[in-house]
Amino acid sequence: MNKRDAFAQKVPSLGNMVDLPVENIMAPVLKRAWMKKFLYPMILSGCLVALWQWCVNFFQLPGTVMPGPLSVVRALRTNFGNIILPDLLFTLKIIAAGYAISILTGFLLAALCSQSKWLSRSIAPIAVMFMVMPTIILIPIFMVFLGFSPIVRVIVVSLQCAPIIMLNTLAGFTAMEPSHLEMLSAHGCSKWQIFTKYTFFNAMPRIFTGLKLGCIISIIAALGSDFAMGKTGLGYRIKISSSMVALDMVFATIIVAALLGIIMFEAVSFIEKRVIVWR
Amino acid sequence: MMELINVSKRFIARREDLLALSGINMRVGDGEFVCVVGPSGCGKSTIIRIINDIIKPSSGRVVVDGFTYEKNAPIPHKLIRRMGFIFQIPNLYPWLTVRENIRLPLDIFGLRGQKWMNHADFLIEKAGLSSCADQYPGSLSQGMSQRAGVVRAMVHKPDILLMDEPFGALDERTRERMDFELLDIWRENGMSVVFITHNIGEAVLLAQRIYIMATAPGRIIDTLRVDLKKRDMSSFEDARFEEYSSRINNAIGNILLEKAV
Amino acid sequence: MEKTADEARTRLYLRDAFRHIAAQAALPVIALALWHVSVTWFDVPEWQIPSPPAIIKAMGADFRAILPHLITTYGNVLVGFTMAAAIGIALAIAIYFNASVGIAVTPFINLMCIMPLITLVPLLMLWLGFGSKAKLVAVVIQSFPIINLNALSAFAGVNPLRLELMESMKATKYQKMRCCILPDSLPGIFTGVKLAAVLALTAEVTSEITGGNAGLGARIIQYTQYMKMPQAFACVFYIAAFGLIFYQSLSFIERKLTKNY
Amino acid sequence: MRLGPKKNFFVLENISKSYGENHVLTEITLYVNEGEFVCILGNTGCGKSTLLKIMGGIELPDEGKVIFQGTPRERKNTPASQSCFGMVFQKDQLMDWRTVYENVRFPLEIFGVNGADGPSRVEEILDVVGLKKFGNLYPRELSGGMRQRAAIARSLVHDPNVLFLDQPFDAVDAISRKALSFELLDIWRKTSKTIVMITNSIDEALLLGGRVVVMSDAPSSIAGTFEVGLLHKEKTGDFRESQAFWSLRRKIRQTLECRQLCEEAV
Repeated sequence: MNKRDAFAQKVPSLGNMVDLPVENIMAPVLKRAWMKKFLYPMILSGCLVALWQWCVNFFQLPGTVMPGPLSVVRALRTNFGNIILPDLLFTLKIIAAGYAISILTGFLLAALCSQSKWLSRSIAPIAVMFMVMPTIILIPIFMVFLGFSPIVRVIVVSLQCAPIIMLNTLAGFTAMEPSHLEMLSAHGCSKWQIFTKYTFFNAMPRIFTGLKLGCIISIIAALGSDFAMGKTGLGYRIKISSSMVALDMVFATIIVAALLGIIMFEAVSFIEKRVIVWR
Repeated sequence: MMELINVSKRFIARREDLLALSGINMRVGDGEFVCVVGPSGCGKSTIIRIINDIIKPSSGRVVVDGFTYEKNAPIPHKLIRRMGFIFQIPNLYPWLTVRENIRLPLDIFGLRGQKWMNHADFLIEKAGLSSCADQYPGSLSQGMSQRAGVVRAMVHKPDILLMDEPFGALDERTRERMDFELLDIWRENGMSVVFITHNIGEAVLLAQRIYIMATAPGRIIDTLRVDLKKRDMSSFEDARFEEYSSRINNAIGNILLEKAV
Repeated sequence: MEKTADEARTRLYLRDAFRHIAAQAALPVIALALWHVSVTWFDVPEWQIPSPPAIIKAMGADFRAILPHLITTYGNVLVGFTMAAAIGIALAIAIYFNASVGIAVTPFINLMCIMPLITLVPLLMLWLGFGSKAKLVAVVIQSFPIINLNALSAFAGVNPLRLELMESMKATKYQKMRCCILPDSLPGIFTGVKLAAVLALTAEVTSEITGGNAGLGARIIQYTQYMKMPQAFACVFYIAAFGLIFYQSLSFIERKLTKNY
Repeated sequence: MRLGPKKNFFVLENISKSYGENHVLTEITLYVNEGEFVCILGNTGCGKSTLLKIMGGIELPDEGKVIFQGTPRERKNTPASQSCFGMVFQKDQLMDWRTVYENVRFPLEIFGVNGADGPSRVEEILDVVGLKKFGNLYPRELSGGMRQRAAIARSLVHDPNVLFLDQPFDAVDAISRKALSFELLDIWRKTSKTIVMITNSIDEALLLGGRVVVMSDAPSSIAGTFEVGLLHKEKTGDFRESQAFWSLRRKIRQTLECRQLCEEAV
């Protein structure tokens, strides 16, 4: 009886209505030898940057069409302190707040739903709807009576990111092997003991999948909401500089945003490697 | 006629060098039923995978009817078509019906004629699988899916059958029934069989010759010729059956004791 | 006796199905009712928060005005998504057949999954103008890495026993892919596909909000500027409905394809 | 031995159980005395695992009572009511995220028997099953036989009065299966616990069991009970020669296949 049957067993489960876009987002492909993981990409990206610089010089592309890597680095160095850093901090605050709120609500709702089948049957479709709908479209509506305050962006980020974390955590809590449950009831464990000693650890891989997905989606939501509104934030910086056709600034900010995304994701993966020791 | 000439295999597991097999010399005549018995971890599964060229030997070579293959010389395609492999877990593809699973080797070897399809259906009929031939393997019992695994390995008329603990996961009664069915199949088709098992009683019941292996490093410590008259239910109580079983037990036993002391 | 047993079973099934639907519908109905009551009670003006009937009226009345934008948004997402799926899976298969492609491409695709590619939208608009070309590119860039990565991890995570069966028959790489790897990795591929669907819609809507005036996102911005909230809510509802139907149809296709795994 | 083994230490009174329409167990009555080793034999799918789950308190019978030391078992099993039972399952049910030591210590955490002698208790049990050196490995690093030893250690660590085993050695290869069953026999002889074991191999039942109970196919009831009169001396030696063994084996085989062949035909 494979995991799918166990899933549909008498344990309160989501049934097959909610199939979660989850599983191993970061593939074993990443676990190749160190050589393949770091050295080859370094060399390849080095060549790409060199090629990019050569094209800009060879075709004398003007700064307004395609800035060379050197000009981007120059822009980055000059403007980082006064312009890009405040935007970065602002967006980081929004992402952190939104991510934290969605983790809290996600875990809370998941714990609640794992207790009763009916609760999970009614809350799950709502969570799927919010996961699927880009919450950026709610920004103009919130702006009507909340104005330009950052609360709107925090709400948007957490609304977009909470469902993914909740659904994954819930799937982790409900994917219990019935044979393990038999062993636990042979020891006469109470519901609380089952949760602390078995369910929590058993769900750990699924919870971290949800956290990683949530991290990606919260960054996308935060930067997207910068485009839609606001006076500060990385997204706004990119939009303004591109409308002023200052492409080296645009590229600089895009690189900063990309690094922000990578660092956040690697942080979550690092925590996962420390927590899930037994894999 | 198949022969392994001082085959050895080295694995690198967790940064230390593991000698799984050292100096294996085996011979399987045409139409002969040979068993390989040994405790788990003695490399008996590796031997059968070397014969089928799934795993390359570190040294030594395999000679089948004059064709040799070894470390860097792959097995000729003609030879592969003459071998059937049966796994311990039935390994049926859940997305194919039982009939399609059984016809899979025909598809892989490119035997597309109607003659082959009829042959497959005939085998399904004989194995009593026709009732569930069009179901999906998910709903089959362990005995039935193992039976389908055996039929699948024989559908392309191999004359060497390689079986890696095929009935290891079944309970005793179904295992006995499957053993006797295997004996009937072997008597009818006269193919040569290499049967890997860790169950000594099963080996003595089935085999004409038994290779006894020991662990670390995997090596053959003894060969036993078994000539029971009638191989059926009564042979369990045949005195010689007892004698062979205890001889194998002692051979394996004192190796384990040696290591323990 | 037989009939009543069937009757009892169907009644039981119906009761359970009804309970299931009731539970699912409970919260939305309560939310709508609460919304309606609070809007009418505090008589919040139309331009601030419209009541559900007002939204439905607006959906009906302005449908012809909203229709072209509806088509552009849905069209962009569907076309962009199918292109991304095609690129992602084809690239994964190419990487399977030729590992060196993988070494070159995979690290970048992994990074593209992590990096917020939404930041490229203004840049694309600058280069490709505000038309649907930029939006399509944004959608494809945003969703194809996830599909490719999950497809690759599904290929790598194929059940080794099933692969060993193919090995034992010396199937060619193409046969291995067709008979064993592709079917076995369907669930993994669909995981990536469903996640990419979510991201594709987000990318499309974001690029509509950032620039240009075609598409539901742009209409929402305009409607809120002219304080026509019912129409804005109607557009929100259309986007949400599309997302849900798109996602559920992908799950339905997956359940159909992998029903007997 | 404590003051003479108590009669009817563990009793099942006409237990019956059915899932929807298919009846699994019908009117099963079984008396187990203290310190006895009872083997339950049956073909696959005859509901013997369900019977053991009812005895272990995991599932509730539709009718009938489970009486332990005179007091019937209540419906809800609590750590207190379960602390005098130990169970070993077909699959070893070890928790992957705990090391072997922590897995074996799990019952002590539930039954609250830690305190000073906890760790020494775990060390001692690990030594008995021969896993002394593997205490801090993870289950995925162990072979099938060692995982099953850890499961047996886990079921013995809280010193239960009755031990239930559900085909414990099926997942293990035949050679280490024999070693494990001899080890179980030693543990039984040393600690004189009451053991109820389910198996589908007749030889194992005769080797281990003092009494063999044969169950008929579903809807199963008790088809026959056989006292295994073989002395311990014969059991440890090569017991397959003794004539009593073969006649008993043939009788059990018949009841299992419930074809009443007349005596001489065999």
